[in-house]
Amino acid sequence: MTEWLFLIPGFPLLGALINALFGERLGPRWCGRLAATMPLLSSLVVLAIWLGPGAEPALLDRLWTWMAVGDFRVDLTLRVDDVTLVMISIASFVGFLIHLFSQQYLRGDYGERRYYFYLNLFVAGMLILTMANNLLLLYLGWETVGLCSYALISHWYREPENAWAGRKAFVVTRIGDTTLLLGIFLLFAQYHTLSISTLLPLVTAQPAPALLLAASILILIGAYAKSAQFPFHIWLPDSMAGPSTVSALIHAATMVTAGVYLCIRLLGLFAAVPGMLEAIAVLGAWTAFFAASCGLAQVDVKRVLAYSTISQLGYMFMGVGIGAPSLGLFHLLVHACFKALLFMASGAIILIYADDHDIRHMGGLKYRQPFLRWTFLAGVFALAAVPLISAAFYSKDAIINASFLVAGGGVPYALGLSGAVLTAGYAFRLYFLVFEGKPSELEGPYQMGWGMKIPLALLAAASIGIGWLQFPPGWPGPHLWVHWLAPELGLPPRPIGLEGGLLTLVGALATFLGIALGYWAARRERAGRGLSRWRFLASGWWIDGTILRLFPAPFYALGRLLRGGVENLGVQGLAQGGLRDGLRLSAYALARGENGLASRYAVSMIAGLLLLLLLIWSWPL
Amino acid sequence: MIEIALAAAALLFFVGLALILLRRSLVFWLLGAELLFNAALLVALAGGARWHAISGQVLALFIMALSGAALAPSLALLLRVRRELGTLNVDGLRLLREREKQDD
Amino acid sequence: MIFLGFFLLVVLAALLLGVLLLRDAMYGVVAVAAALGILAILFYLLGAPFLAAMEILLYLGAILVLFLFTLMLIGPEARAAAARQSWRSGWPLGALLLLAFALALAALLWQQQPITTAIHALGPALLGRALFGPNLWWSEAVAVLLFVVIGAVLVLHAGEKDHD
Amino acid sequence: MVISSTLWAPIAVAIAALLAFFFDLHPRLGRLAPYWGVLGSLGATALVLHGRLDLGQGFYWDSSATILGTYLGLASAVLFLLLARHPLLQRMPGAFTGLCLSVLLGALLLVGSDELIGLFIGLELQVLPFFALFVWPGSSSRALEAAMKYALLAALASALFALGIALIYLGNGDLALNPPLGPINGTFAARLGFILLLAALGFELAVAPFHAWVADIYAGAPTPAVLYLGAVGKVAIMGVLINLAGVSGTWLLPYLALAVLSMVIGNLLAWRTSSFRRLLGYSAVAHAGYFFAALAAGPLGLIIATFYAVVYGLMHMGIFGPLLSLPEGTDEIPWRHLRQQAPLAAGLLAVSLLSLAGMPPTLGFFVKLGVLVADIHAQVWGLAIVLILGSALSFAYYLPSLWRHPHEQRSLALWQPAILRLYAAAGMLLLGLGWLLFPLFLGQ
Repeated sequence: MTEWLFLIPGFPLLGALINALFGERLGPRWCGRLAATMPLLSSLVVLAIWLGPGAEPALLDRLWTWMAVGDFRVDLTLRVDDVTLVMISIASFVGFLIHLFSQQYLRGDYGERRYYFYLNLFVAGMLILTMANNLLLLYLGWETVGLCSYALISHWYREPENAWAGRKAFVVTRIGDTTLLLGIFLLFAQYHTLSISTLLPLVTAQPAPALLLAASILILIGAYAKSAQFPFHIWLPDSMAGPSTVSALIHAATMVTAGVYLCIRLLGLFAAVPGMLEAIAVLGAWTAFFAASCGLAQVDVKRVLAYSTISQLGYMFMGVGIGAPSLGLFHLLVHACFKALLFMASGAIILIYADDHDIRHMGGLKYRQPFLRWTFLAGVFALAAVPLISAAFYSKDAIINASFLVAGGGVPYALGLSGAVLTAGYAFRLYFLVFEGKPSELEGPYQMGWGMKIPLALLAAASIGIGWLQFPPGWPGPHLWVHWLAPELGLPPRPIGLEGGLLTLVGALATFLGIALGYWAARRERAGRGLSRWRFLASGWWIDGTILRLFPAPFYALGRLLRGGVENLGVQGLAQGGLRDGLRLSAYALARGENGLASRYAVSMIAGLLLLLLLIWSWPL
Repeated sequence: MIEIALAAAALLFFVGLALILLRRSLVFWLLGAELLFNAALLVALAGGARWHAISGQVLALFIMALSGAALAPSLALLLRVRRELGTLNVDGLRLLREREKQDD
Repeated sequence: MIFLGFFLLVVLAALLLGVLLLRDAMYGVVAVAAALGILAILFYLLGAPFLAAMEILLYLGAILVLFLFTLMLIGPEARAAAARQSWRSGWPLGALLLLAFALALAALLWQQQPITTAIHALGPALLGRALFGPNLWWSEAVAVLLFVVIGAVLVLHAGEKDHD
Repeated sequence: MVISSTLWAPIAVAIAALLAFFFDLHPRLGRLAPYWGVLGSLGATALVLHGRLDLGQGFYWDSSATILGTYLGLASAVLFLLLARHPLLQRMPGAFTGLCLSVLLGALLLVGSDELIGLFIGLELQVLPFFALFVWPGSSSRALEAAMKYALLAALASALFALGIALIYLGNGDLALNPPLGPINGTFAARLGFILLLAALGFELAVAPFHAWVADIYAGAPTPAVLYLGAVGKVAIMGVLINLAGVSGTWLLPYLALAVLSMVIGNLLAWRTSSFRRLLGYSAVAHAGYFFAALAAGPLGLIIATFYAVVYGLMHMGIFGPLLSLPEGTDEIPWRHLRQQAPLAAGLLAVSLLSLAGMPPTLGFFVKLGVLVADIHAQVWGLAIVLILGSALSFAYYLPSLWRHPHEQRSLALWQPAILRLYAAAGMLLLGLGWLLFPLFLGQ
């Protein structure tokens, strides 16, 4: 089995290659079909792993040595353990569903071939990132998905805002990419290896506190930038400029989870730095709360979901931070399902409302689109973690409850719980505004094909049912997940007995409180007095604006200075221009000598003779 | 005596060069070249006298013959230049030269 | 002997100055002829009687006559036109260069030892033996060259007819 | 009388040259004259190889002289073959052949001679014919002016050369190129003479600052004459300079100075000019500089310089061969016409330009690389740097000349015989893949 692992990222890569080379001949329709087939093939291979040997012990497939210079050795090794298996299942299967959805969604759009090329390349990059056993290979995948994200956000590049959003995402994530690379360098400088499986035991065996602190902070910044955590979250709401399918795949289900995944993979590293995990937990909980509060005031359907993604990712980081990485991973899985569902559904909603994103203009959609309504509602249930019947109830609430148990978990618990209230609030506010109320006149006729319905149905089923893999402790029912991952990630703290029951109850109460909040908010919104009038919340606590005002400005100023001073005056003016003008001037002077006068030529000959005569002095007899 | 011959050669050399560098007429240019050749003759003969060898005279004879040989086609060219270009002025030969660039 | 040498040098200098300053090419050629006569004497004093004779025969008799023929072919008007202005444009530059050259050479020569050798005359017989002994093939080559020059002049002449 | 076998080659060429003039007696005979030239040149090549390394009086075909002599004979033969039907040779083909053969004779004397007299005669033999070749019957008044300028300045150069020889004799008491006592420039007078020699040869090779004539002559003189001048005349001058550098002791400073001046001045002038023929002239100056850069690099440099001379000749033939097909006085390359009517010639022209610029994998790149290696080996860093900078600048004018299209509206009748196509194809192969032959030479 192991020797076939390369096929998993290989298929989408092949698809991208074929698309790039022969896409012109295939035509957009076949480009799309080809592109959709590739992740399906990948997910079939993943399925084969599930059904076959499983990933216990971890599967290793060393393809070849990429480069080897001294002790700098990069083996192209793919590694699949249980955690990875979850990730590649999400990436390939959700990726396939989104490819499928795109067939109808993007039909007739400009740049279809480009879209499918980048989508395939993205899936390949994501799979490489997750399967890499080597930090450099991981970084390769990391950069690939960053590039594809940039290209896909700017997919409708003819709109200046879209191109700007793509640039913003790229620049912000680049900061993280750079720090990640620096962190990798630091680790290599200390431990002379880039292989994760050999690095982590070394870290615990020979800790180097200062260096590990620096490296883990640098790597964490990389993860935060990729996963849009506070304060690097500013790119994600703007990235909603891309097609909804892209938001579903990249900015909800897969790429943004790469940061969480990185933290889980390098948990040994973070654990070796005292206080690091606690900081991650607090920051995660804070992000969850903060983004949820912002989501409550958005009027763009996709921006609501964007803030929700930031918030949910915060929960995942919180899970990692409190020492419950398996719960974090569980929530990652659940979130991938329901967020992909919500984004695709919102894409459909936007199409129905003729490209209007504003939820205040919507309403009563449940009468015209019952299928869409029920699937969307399933997603909203999952997001709001409605007790018992939604998956997130079993993942997110588990994280919040677990945080109550760990030492120093008070702050994360409080933030997480209030975040949960707000989450249910914005989720139901969105649902009430769009689907309830009286029908809006704006909606146009729109018929979803099977290509769109099947993915939605599958994801809706998963959003409801996948949580039943892992019931709360002490409850009857399966407890598969945590125990399955325990060999790799350990057992999370789990409240039992009365304490557990109380915590579960509090969580459920929070959800219902949130639903009430959402109903209230939706009503006020309809009346025109909604939370969206609160600039503070709507603008995301003014953080975006502040950062944009604070950081780029000095860079621009520096850039202007460099352009004016160094580039124009120095390089262009003195070096290049001076050189050019100097050459031109001397050439001109020389050409003046070539004036056709034979006697002038004779003069230059005699001058040369004089020069040679003077040289005689240099060599005395 | 050799010193005087060499001084005479230097004199011939400089006047020959001066004719080439300063005079306007092509005839004087060629005369100047002849003076230079004569300077070479003097030096060659001075060398022969210095080393008591006949090879100096042999060299001088060859130089004499070759300078004469070079003069004949030069004068033929001079005549054609006078006929066809209508000038004997060294500054008049200006069909071929670096033109000022127009596109600068 | 040394006085004769200096005398010849002074006369030569005067004649050359004349060549340099004379406007009319005809006079210039005559002055050169006189200078070459002085040179012939110098050749003789350097122990090369045959070369002295050749200087008279070849230079005065052939080369300068060639010049005179050319000047006659050019015609008096053209000569007069050429004589009207004797210095070419930009001559001070050339003069300056010559001066610099002379100074550099003089500075170099200043450091040299004088050459003091007695002079023995080497006659034509010796020269003839040298020419047709070790230098036979060079002489042949010169002969070829002279033939080629005749060819070249013929070609130049043929080209001239072309234009008339 | 026993004639040393080293002399056979020049004697054969001399006889061929003398007889060639008589082909003009009858027009039908005259048409055969170029083929007589081919015969004479090939004979010279064979005899050079035959007389190789034999002892002879005043003449010695050492390795570099053999390489150059062989090249000179072959190049001359190829050129005669190429020019046989050229319109310019419709008048007096016998004289043309004779004059060109005398240039070849002069070239052989220059390359092989061991004595200064031989050098002088060789120089005159290859300079004087150009007085007539440059103004071949039927050419324009520009050609006449070119010939006159060349004659005037060559007279000066020849006089300097004569004076130089005389001074060397005065200093050394010997006319041998390799005097028994010390290097050729071992005494003061000899050193004066040596620099005069350098100046005169620098003039013939168009080394800055003795270079000024070259662009005028390249632009004004008829193409066949310029072709012969560069392919045979200049290569022979390079041969003399190699011999001189071999015997001039360790005094490399003049080579260094002239190399730098030539590289800088040649490249700058070529960069600025707008005329293609003048550009070639200035590029010849720059290449003379590269050649001098090789000379300045000691023994290894001399070996490289030999190859450089040969490749320079080949590149010159590669440039001016295709130019034969254009009408006289064409200052720009009508690429469109050339491409359509004579694609092979256009190809050779392009390859040669790239080779002159030093684009790998052409021969021009390899010899330039060789010069660079020699300079670095001899630790003449300054020269290496100037060489690199100069080459870099040279791309700025060679490459644009490849796509600078003049306004060509009228139709243009090009001279394009079958032999030119053959020549172009062979030339492209040689310049493009000639480096495959290197092992052949390096084995020796």
